Amino acid sequence: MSNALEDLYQTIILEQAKARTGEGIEEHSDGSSHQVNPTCGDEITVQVDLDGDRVSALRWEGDGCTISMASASILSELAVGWDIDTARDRITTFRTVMRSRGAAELPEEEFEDGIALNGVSRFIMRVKCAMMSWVAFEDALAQALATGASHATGTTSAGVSHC
Amino acid sequence: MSNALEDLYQTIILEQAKARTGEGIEEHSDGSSHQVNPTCGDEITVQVDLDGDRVSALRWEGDGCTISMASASILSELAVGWDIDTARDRITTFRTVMRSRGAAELPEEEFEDGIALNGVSRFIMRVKCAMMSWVAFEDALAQALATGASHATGTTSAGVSHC
Amino acid sequence: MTSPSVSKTSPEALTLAEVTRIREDFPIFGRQVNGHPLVYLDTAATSQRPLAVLGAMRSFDLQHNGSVHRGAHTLAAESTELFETVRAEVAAFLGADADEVVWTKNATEGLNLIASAFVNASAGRGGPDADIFALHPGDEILITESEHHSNLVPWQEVSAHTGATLRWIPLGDDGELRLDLLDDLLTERTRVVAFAQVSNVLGGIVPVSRIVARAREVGALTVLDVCQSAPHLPLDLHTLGVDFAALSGHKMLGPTGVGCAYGRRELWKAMPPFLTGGSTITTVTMDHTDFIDPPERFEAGTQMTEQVVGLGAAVRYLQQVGMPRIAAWEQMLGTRLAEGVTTIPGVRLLGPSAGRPRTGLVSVDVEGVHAHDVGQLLDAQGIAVRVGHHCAQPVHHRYGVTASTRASTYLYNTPSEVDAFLDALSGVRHYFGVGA
Amino acid sequence: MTSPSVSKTSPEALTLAEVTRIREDFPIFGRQVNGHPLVYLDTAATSQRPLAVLGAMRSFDLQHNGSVHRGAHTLAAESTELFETVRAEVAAFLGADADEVVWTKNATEGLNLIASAFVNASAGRGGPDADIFALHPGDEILITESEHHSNLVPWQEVSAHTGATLRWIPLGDDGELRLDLLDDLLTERTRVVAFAQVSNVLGGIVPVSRIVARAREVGALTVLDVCQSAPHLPLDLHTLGVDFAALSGHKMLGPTGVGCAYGRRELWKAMPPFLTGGSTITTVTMDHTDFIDPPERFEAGTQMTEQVVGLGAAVRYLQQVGMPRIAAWEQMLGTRLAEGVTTIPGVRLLGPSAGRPRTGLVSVDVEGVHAHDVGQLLDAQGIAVRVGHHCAQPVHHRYGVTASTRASTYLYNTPSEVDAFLDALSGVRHYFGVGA
Ligand SMILES: Cc1ncc(COP(=O)(O)O)c(C=O)c1O
Ligand SMILES: Cc1ncc(COP(=O)(O)O)c(C=O)c1O
Ligand code: FES
Ligand code: FES
Repeated sequence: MSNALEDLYQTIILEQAKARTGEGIEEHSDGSSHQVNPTCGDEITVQVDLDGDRVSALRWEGDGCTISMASASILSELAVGWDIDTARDRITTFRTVMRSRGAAELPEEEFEDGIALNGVSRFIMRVKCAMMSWVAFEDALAQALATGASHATGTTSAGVSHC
Repeated sequence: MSNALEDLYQTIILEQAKARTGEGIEEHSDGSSHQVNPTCGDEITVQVDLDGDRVSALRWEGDGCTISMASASILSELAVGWDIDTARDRITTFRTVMRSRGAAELPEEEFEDGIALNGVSRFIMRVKCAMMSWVAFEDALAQALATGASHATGTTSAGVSHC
Repeated sequence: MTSPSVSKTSPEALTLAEVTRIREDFPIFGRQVNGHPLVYLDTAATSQRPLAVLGAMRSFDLQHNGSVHRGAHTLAAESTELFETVRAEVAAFLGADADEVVWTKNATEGLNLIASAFVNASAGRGGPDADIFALHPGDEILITESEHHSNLVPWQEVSAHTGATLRWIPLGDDGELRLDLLDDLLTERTRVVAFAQVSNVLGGIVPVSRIVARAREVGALTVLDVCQSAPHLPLDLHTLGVDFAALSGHKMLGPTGVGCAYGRRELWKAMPPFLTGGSTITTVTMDHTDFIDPPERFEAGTQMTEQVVGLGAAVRYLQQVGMPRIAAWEQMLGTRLAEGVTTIPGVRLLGPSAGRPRTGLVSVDVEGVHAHDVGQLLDAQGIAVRVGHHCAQPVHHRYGVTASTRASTYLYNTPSEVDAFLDALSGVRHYFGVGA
Repeated sequence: MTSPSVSKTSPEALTLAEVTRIREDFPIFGRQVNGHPLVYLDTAATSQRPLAVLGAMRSFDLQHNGSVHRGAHTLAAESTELFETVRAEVAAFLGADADEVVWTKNATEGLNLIASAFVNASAGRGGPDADIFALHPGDEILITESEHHSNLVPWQEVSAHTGATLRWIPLGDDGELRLDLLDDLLTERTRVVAFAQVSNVLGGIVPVSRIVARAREVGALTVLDVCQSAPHLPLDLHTLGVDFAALSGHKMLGPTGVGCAYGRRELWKAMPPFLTGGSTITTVTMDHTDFIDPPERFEAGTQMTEQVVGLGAAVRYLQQVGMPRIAAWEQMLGTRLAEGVTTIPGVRLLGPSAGRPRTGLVSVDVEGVHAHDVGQLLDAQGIAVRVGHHCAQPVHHRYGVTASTRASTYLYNTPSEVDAFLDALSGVRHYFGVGA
C-alpha cells in the first residue's frame, strides 16, 4: 500500500468519519443548503444558525464516503464561533488548497484537525468529497444572510464549477 | 496527367456531354423522375413514354458534370426500343459495373458507346454522376408501370443507397 | 484469500495462452499504477484499445485523411471509401445491413436520436410518414428499472414532450427483471419498449426475444441498448428482431467519439431529421430543405471519420478472436467473480446470483464502507474498478445503496486478475476498521 | 502561367523557411497523389494534423485511457484531469472561460445544441429560467444568405417548431453581405442573429462587431459560427461580445469527432438540456431528473476524450506558431489566390474582390466546365481542392451556379502551391475544349 493512500486516510480522518460531529438536522435553521455530488450521488444538507454575524450552530445530515463525512465532521468542529468574514475566508482557503493538487496546505492554526484533509488535494476525484459540506456551508450562510432567519433550503449541485 | 484521367474523360464522353442527345422534356410523359445528386447539388429529370412494354421515348433535362451529361446522353441513345425486362436488366448491369471499382466492364454489344463509361467505376466519387440519369430512368419506368399513363413526377435523391 | 471454486471454461473459450498473447497487443497493461502492475477491471466504463486500432487511425491520418462525402479529390475518395467500408463491416458484425447503421458520437447520442423521433413526430415534424412515431397522452413508453440513465432520461423527456406515460418493468429481489409482470405492463397502450440486453450494474443477460415477442403482439416498437452486450456476446440484430439498437465504440476496443444506432430500414426512412445541417440534405434553399435518405439524414456535419476507421479495426480484431470464444471466456471470469464475492463476509453481490446468465461483470456493496473508499483502496493496489452509481441511480436505489463497486472484464483479463480483485476486496473492511 | 503580382507579407507573417519547417510536422505532405506531390488546398473542408496531435492522442491511449468524470481509479483521474485541462486551454485560445465551453462532436452539433434551446424552451421545457429562449409567431430569427447549411437548416427547424419567422441578410453582387440593410432586417422583432464570421465559400471576413452592436440595441441573442475564422484568425469571444459560438476541431489541426460550443455562462445556465443521459444529471429517479450545471449538462454520455486531448495539442501547436503570424501568412496566400484567379480568362471569383478582407480561401466558377470536372483534372495533378456546393447551396444559387471550385489554405501552404493551383486552373478550359 502506497504512502499516498495513508496521506488520504489518516487516522484522524477515519476517526472523524466515524464520529460524525454535528450530525442531525432540525426543522428550523437560519440557512440551509442541500448539495449533491454528481459523480457518486452522495448528498448532504448543512444548516447554520447565526447569532448576529457569528455562526452559532452548524448541523448536517447526509451520507457519503469517509472523506466527505470526515470533512463535514471537522467543519462542524471548526465553524461554530466564526464570524461571517472569517467563515468566508476559511472557505476560500479550503477551496484553494483542495484545488491545489498538492501544491498548498491548510494552515494548522486555522484548521486544526482539518489539516488531515491536506492529502485529499492530490486525489483529484476526491476533491468534491471534501468540498461537499463546505459548499453547502457557503450556500447555507448566503441563504441565512439573504433571508434573515428563514427555512430556505436551496438545492444546488456540488459540480465541478462549485468545487 | 495520368492515364486514369484519360480513361475517365474519353473522347466519346466529352463529345456526348456536348451532344446531350435526348435533352428537352415535355409537359406529359408516361413516367417521370427527378433525381438530385446530393454531393454536388446537380439535378436531372428523366421522362419515359411506353408503347406497350417497350420504351418509345426517353427525354431528360438537367445539369451536371461531363460524366452525368454524357451518361444521360448515352442512355437516351440506348434506351429507346428496349422492352421492360431488357431495361431492367441493363440498369442492373450498369449499376453493378459502376459499383465494381474497376473490376467489371460493360459488355460492348449491349452498351455500345456506353463502354466509354467503364472508367468511371474506378472513381468512387463520380459513380453517382454516371448513375444519376439511370436511377431516374429506373424510377420513371416504375412510375410509368405503376400509374399507366400519367404525369407523376417522383422526387427522390440519388443517394448512396440508390446508386 | 477466499478461494472460489476452480473455474471451468467451455471448450470453445479462449485459452490462457491466447489471452496472454492478446494482452501484448495492449501496451497499457505494461503500466504500473501506484507501484503495482495495472489490473484493469473497468471495461464496462471504457475498454482499452489494441495497437491494431491505434495503428489504423494513425495510418489513416498519415496517409489518407480527407473529408468524407465531400468533394472528389483522391484523399476525399479514399476517406469516403474507408468510411463506408467500415459501415458495412460494423453492420455485418451486428447482423444488420450497412444502410441500417447510423454513426453517432456514442450510445447516448444514438438513444437520443431514436427518442427524438417520438418528440419530433409528435410535434408534427416529418409528415404522415412519421405518424408511427407520434405519441399522445394515454400512450405508454415501457422501460426497465435497471436502465442506464442514457436509456432512461431521454424517455422521460419524450414523456414530458408528448404526454405519453413512462412505465417500467421493476427489478426483483433476485437482481433480475420481474418478467412475470410483462403481460400486465406491456399492453395495447404500449408504443415503445426500450431496454438493455445486459445491465451495466447487474451484469445479468435479459431474455430479449421474450420481450420482443410480447412487443410484437401489441405492435410496440423495441429499442435495445446493446452497450454491454455487443462487445461481449455474439449478436445478430436481424435474428433478435428488434426495431432499434445503440452502442458505443469505446466499450468494444474502439476509440472514444464513435458509436452507432441501428434501425430497421423502413423506420429510419419514416423518421424526421434529428441534428440538421451539412450532409443531411439533398436540396436547400433559404426557406426549405429536402432531407436525404438514411443513414446520411442522421449524420449531421463532418463525421468522426478517423474514429470510424478505428472502430472498423476494433471489430475486425474482435472477429478474428471470435465472439463466441470471448463470450465463453468472460462467462468463466464472470462466474469466478460472482462466486468469489459471495464468499467474502460483509460483501453483497448486486444482481443475479452466481450461476444465472451473466457477463464478466459484478457489482457489490461492501457493508459499512463507501464504494469510493473501496475503489481508492483497490487503486492503491493497482486495481482499477468503477465506483459510484455507474449512471444508473434507480438500480442502486432499488437495492438500498447510493453507490457500488463494479469489476468488469474483457477478453484481455485473466483469472489471476479476478483473484487479485477478490483478494483486495477481502481486505477492505479490515482497513476501514469495519466488521470482524 | 498567369503571373499574379508579387505577394507581400506583413512583417509579422510567417516566413517561408518557417512554413517549410512546419510542413515537416505533417508527414502526409510527403505523399504522392496520381504521381505528383500532394498539394493540399482543402483545409476549409478538413485540415491535416501534425505529429504533435497524433502523438498526444497515442500517448493518451497507451498510458492514461480511462473514463472521464466516472469512478476514481488512477487512469480515470488522469483522464479527467487531462480532459478538463484542455477545456481550459481551448477556452483561453478562444478568449473565453473554461465553464463556457461545451464539447460537441463537431460544429454542426454545437449549432444544433444552441438552436435546440429555442425549440425546447418554446415547448415549455426548462421552466421560467428558459423564457429568454422561448420564441413565438411574430418573433424573428435573422441569419445570412451566405450561411453553411449547418447554420441555416437548424434555424429552419426552429422556425418550423416555434412559428418564428426566418429572415436573412442577402448577399450583394460584390460577394459581401448587404449590411446596408442591417437596420431594416435586425429589428425589435429579432430574437436571434446567427451568422458566420467567415463564409466557407466566399472567404470574406464579416465585421462581427457591427452586427453584434445592432443586435444588442434590440436585445437579440447572437450566435457566431467561427468554423472558418477560429482556425485562421486571432479570436477573442469575450471582446467580440457574442452570446454563442461554435467550431470544429478537425478544421484547426485537431482530430475529427470533436468540436465545441461557446456560450455566456448565464445563458448556458438558463438553457434546457439537449441530449440527455449519463453525465447530464445530478439525481435521477424513475420519474424525475435533476440536471447538472453547465457545461456537463450538455455533454451527454462518454465524451470524445482522446479527441479532446488531440484538440488540446492542436491548440498548443497553433499558439506556439502564433495566430497573428498565421493570419498574416494566410492573408498573403489569399491575396495571391484572389489576384491570381482574377487574371485567368473564363474564371470568375465568387466572393469579395481581391484586396477586400479575406482569409486564404477562394471559390471560383469556371465558365463552361463543371466544378467536379475541374476538381478531377486538378486531382490528376495532385492538387486537392473542394468542388461542389460546399454545404452552402443558397450562396451558389445567389451567384447563378450549382457548384464551385474552392482552394483553401492553412499555415502549411506555400506560395508555390498556390501557383501550382493557378497554373492547373489556367489549363482547365483548354482540356475540356471550352473557350479560346
Ligand atoms: C462556416 C462553416 N460552418 C459550419 C461548418 C460545419 O462544420 P462540421 O461539418 O465540422 O460540423 C463548416 C464546415 O463544414 C463551415 O465551414
Ligand atoms: C448499458 C449502457 N447504456 C448506455 C451507456 C452509455 O454509453 P456512452 O456513455 O458511451 O454514451 C452505457 C455506458 O456508459 C451503458 O453501460
Ligand atoms: S464519494 Fe461521494 S462524497 Fe465522496
Ligand atoms: S458532379 Fe454532379 S452529377 Fe457529376
